[in-house]
Amino acid sequence: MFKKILIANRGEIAVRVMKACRELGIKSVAVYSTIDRTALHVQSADEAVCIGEAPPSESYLNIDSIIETAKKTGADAIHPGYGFLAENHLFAERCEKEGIVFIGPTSRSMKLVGDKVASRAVTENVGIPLIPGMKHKSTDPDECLTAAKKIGYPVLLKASAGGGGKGMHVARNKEELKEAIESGMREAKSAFGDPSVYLEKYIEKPRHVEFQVLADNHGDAVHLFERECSIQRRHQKIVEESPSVALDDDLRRRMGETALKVVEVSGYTNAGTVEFLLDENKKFYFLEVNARLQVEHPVTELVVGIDLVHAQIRIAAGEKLWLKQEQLSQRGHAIECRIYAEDPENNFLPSAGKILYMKEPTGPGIRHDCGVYSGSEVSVYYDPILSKLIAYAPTREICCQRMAAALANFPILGIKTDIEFLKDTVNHPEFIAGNTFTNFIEKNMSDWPPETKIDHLNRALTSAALFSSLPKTRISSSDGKSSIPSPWESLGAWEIAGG
Amino acid sequence: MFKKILIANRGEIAVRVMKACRELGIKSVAVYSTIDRTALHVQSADEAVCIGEAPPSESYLNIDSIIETAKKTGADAIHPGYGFLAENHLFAERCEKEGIVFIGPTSRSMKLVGDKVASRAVTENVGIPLIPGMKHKSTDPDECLTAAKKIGYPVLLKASAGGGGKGMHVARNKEELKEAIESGMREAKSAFGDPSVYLEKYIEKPRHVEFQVLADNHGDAVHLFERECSIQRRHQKIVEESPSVALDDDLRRRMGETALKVVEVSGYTNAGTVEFLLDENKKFYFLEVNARLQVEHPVTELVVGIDLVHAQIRIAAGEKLWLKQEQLSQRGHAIECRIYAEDPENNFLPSAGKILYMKEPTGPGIRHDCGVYSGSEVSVYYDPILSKLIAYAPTREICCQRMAAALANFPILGIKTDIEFLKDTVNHPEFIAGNTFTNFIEKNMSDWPPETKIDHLNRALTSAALFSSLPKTRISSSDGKSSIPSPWESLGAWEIAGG
Amino acid sequence: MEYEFLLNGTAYSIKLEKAKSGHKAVLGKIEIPFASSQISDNEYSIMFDGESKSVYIAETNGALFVHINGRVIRLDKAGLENNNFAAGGDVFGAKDEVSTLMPGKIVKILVGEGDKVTLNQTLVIVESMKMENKIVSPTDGEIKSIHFSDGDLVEPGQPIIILIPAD
Amino acid sequence: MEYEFLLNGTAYSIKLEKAKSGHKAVLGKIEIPFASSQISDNEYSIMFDGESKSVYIAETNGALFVHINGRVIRLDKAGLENNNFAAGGDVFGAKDEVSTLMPGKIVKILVGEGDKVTLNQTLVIVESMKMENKIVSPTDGEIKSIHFSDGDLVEPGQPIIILIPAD
Repeated sequence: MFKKILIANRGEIAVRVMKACRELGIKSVAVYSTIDRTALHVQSADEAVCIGEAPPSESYLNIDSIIETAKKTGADAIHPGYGFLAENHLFAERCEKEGIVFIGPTSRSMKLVGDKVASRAVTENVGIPLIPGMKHKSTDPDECLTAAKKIGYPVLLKASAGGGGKGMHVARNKEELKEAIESGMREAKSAFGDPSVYLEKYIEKPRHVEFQVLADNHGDAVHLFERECSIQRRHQKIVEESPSVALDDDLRRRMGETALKVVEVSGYTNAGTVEFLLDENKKFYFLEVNARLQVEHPVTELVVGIDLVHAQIRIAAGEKLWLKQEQLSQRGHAIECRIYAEDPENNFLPSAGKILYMKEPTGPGIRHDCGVYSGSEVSVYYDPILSKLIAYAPTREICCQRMAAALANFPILGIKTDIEFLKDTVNHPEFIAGNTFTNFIEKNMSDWPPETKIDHLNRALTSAALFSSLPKTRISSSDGKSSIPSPWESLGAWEIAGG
Repeated sequence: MFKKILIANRGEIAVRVMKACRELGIKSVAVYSTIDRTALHVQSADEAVCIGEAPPSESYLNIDSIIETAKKTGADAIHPGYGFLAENHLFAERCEKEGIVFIGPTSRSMKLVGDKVASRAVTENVGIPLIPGMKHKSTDPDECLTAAKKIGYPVLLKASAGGGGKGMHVARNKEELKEAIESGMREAKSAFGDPSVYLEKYIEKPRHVEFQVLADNHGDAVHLFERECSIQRRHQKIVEESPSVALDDDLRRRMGETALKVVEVSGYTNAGTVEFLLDENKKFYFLEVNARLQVEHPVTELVVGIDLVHAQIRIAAGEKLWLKQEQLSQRGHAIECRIYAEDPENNFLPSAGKILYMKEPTGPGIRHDCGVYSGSEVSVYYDPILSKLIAYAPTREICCQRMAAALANFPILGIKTDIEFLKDTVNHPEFIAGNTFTNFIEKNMSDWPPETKIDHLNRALTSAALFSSLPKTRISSSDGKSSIPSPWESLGAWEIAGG
Repeated sequence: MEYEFLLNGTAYSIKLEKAKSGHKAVLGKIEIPFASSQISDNEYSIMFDGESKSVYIAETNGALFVHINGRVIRLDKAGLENNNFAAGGDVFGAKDEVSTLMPGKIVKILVGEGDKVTLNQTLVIVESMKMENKIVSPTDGEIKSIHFSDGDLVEPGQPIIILIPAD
Repeated sequence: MEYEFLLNGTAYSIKLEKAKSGHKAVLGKIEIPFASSQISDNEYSIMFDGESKSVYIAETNGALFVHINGRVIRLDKAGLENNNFAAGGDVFGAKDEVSTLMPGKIVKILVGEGDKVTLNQTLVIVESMKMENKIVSPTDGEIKSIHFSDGDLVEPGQPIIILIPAD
């Protein structure tokens, strides 16, 4: 087993991986950018090394600096988390070259599944159902327009290298497509350094259903059943659950087998996710493989009763798979809500700033994977995810109520978050009824937020007056940290961590 | 289903029950004593009513005041939690008379199982294995001494009405027994109002294994497998786990069947626990039925995947049991550590005072059922339990590591707690090896605490100096609440709650 | 004690007074009796006619964030200018200005000086946190002046475009 | 800056100084280099030769509670008398006094004035939080005086019995 793992990430996922390392008796190394010096992931590690300035390209995407740090600290493996370098096959390849274990798939299979067009080809050959679309990626608008005509509107434009909805656009006619191509290519370039895009048929009112898989380095693989992630804004998931209300045992079995076939033909190893679209007639289409640990992995952990990060590490260390498909089963229901620093009243625009006060939900069936704390600064430089709230219960009905209750008592003050929006989502009759389609938010939440009731406003005003009536000393410390900078904020010294 | 439930308890269990009420769409009413006005359970309820002064006899044991409050607030059911009135059959009977549903067994079956001597008689008839002991309770020292001679030393003396180890003493000879009888009867009198005690054979090096049962009001019952609770100090559990390493499938099945037989012959309903001693030769003896929700119920919830408080409420509301024995199974491993305000270095003497700072553990597989917060006062009047930390993992090994890691990062400052002691317990090779017998602590922890390492002391001193070097403003607020009393602490007004 | 707060520009004045049992807040004709206990610097347990509520409050630069019943209401202390965007403020530019709420990079300005524009027409695309955000016209009108070019970095509140509203 | 703390009666003196990289603490001959960031009033992230540690600290009446590596160490500021039992202090009575650490009720006093007693002999039984606690003799010696009777309530630190230690 590894002695020391470097976590090439930040926020809640870095903290979560470090906890797993501790549980496995492995030392952890945090890397951080200059503005993340007091970030939670830095506090959670056994060692912490500053690897560059705030812009991701200079720190969390800085391959040389990260590899050098791994060597300097004697880390024998690197966990990439999600985002940043997690699906960068050049980084995986570099690790392989440097003799550092990359906790994830091989660079070869990552490269294959990372290229949507190439992976379509491979999977199509073995008869895996696909959405009609372009045969190859393109940077030529006219080519796209011609293809769109053949496929038929509406069409979905995606960044070829993309993920997480970045660079994704729906176009219902030629004009919309022209605009979409232009900004889609721009976004693709800035997010992934590759402007190529491609087009496919846009499926109306689908569900997003994905299967978690685990494959060892010895040819053995299992799937851990599905997650439904249909609740999305800006093409990005914000609520995920398992099981999906849309699957019966037979469909579940067939999709699971398909997922394992995808793993097989792409020679995929370690933890991965096979994404499908499920249409209204229960017909499913393979979308892509996410060659990483998913943000929403906890719902699978709770329903199937395993630890996916432990599994990633053990598989990367060469262990043979200890799970047998027939021993695996789903029990109960889990829902995850992603807590983002963003403003649902303003097109989910990211919100940065200082968290003046936060109180984490706790109690039966509640799990909170958190990357921030009262007093931490949310920067504009990184993805605005703050934490993930996960609820588990014997039934979906209770799980919805448990989640709603936890969200209702989860104050984060000082920045905008989607907490209230999420609460009203899981409380929505259509959500409770399981009518979860990818258009859920347009369809059901467009009139959000509800108007503020006068009683509620009056109580808020009363509370504000009460708060203001208190001695100033107390208010001055209502902000987690005093304004007086500590004489002991000694910065450069952190770098001795690596030494 | 009930509209409103009064929770006749305080601390973590009251909070936990209130959360369950919210999840089931039921309003909750907190009752509190004058010194508990700012206690967490008061904040967690929809309504809160002060029912008397700090001494339990005037508040949490004050049946008239509680019944009156239930009527005043329109509560149609009462949940007693554990301790206080939970196993007082007169209270259950009073509820029945007043037409308020008592969430627990009927007063009749509670009275039966609550009287150890009577319950021995009933169970013995149907061939349930018992520990040799006195045939009836007694208040006559000489009678006890004669009985002890017949049973043979060592003997265990218990309060007949007792529970939770109060009034329990081991005597290895006549002299020890004399002393034990005297103080045992005193403790029994003050704790339960009944000085009667009784004697039984003391089994050396046993394991404490108990089975959780659920029985509806229609004659159907299931068991939810075992909890092992062998780690005890002062005859009180501090670490509990499920499954028990000592049980194999056959023994588990036989003990489960025995537990259900006990439930049947005593006409027991709702949630209960059947306690056994398991000796070194895997022979088990029935001890008693705990006619309440157990402190350690969460380990069962995590391993079996159900919610016991929801189950209690639904059963009390008259629902037929929705679980079938053959559908129930154990998955993974769960450990609970009880966080007490006490001093393990000083014979676990309770510690009262203000919690200056507390940070709750969170993250994968961690559940914290908590009754306090940074700034709350721990009073000398009540049981010193602060919270319960529960860890769940796929295997016992990982579960131990997860629990140890969580305990290591769980600061409670200002009062003594058993957190460090618990951490060293679950880290102990003998615990990890599963050698958990009721004498575990005498045998393995007598040399606790380990000596403070000089490095550790130096770092603590450095930290203290650093802290002291900071501007006083900050230190003054290191204590959760300012010393200046709020001009708005308006006390009497709380009573309008009931109106 | 009397206090004044702004909610989206509207001012509310509120008095706290002793009541026969506990205290009351007076808002114009409305009276709200309450009783309270402070739990910590940022947490209060407040009793509003028979219901006990946990209320969480924090303040920065005259902006109060009040969490009650699972909703956060931002109230600004009257008489204080507050443009603290970093603290999550949602102050919108005046009707004749186009600015952004987040620091970012101007990807493309879609209009020229003198152009006629209509309400909600996309004028500028700004990228923040890897997301493109369209900034739309707050009004029908005409472009008076443009103060940035494609590729420029822009700070919250800086006017990117000045408009002449049509009336 | 120099500070002095007491741990179980032993005094430790410590200086904080600038070091070439970050800072250092000086305890007699020992030098401990460190770098730190404050996370909140009670939480610090401190780097001790390459290891980053979360340290939690709170103070009350001159008693500092320091949580590091999963252990709490209580340090008392030198020069301050601290008998704050309510804050969990563990101050033991002098050798010639018998007192309790917790408020409670005296259940039974087992000795009389003039009795000879031996180290760890049970002298008094006090009930606190429903538990009986035996209070034992801190020394061999003789009972000089008894200041309470069965059933009395007793506060922490109040001498229940005065002893004449044997020597």
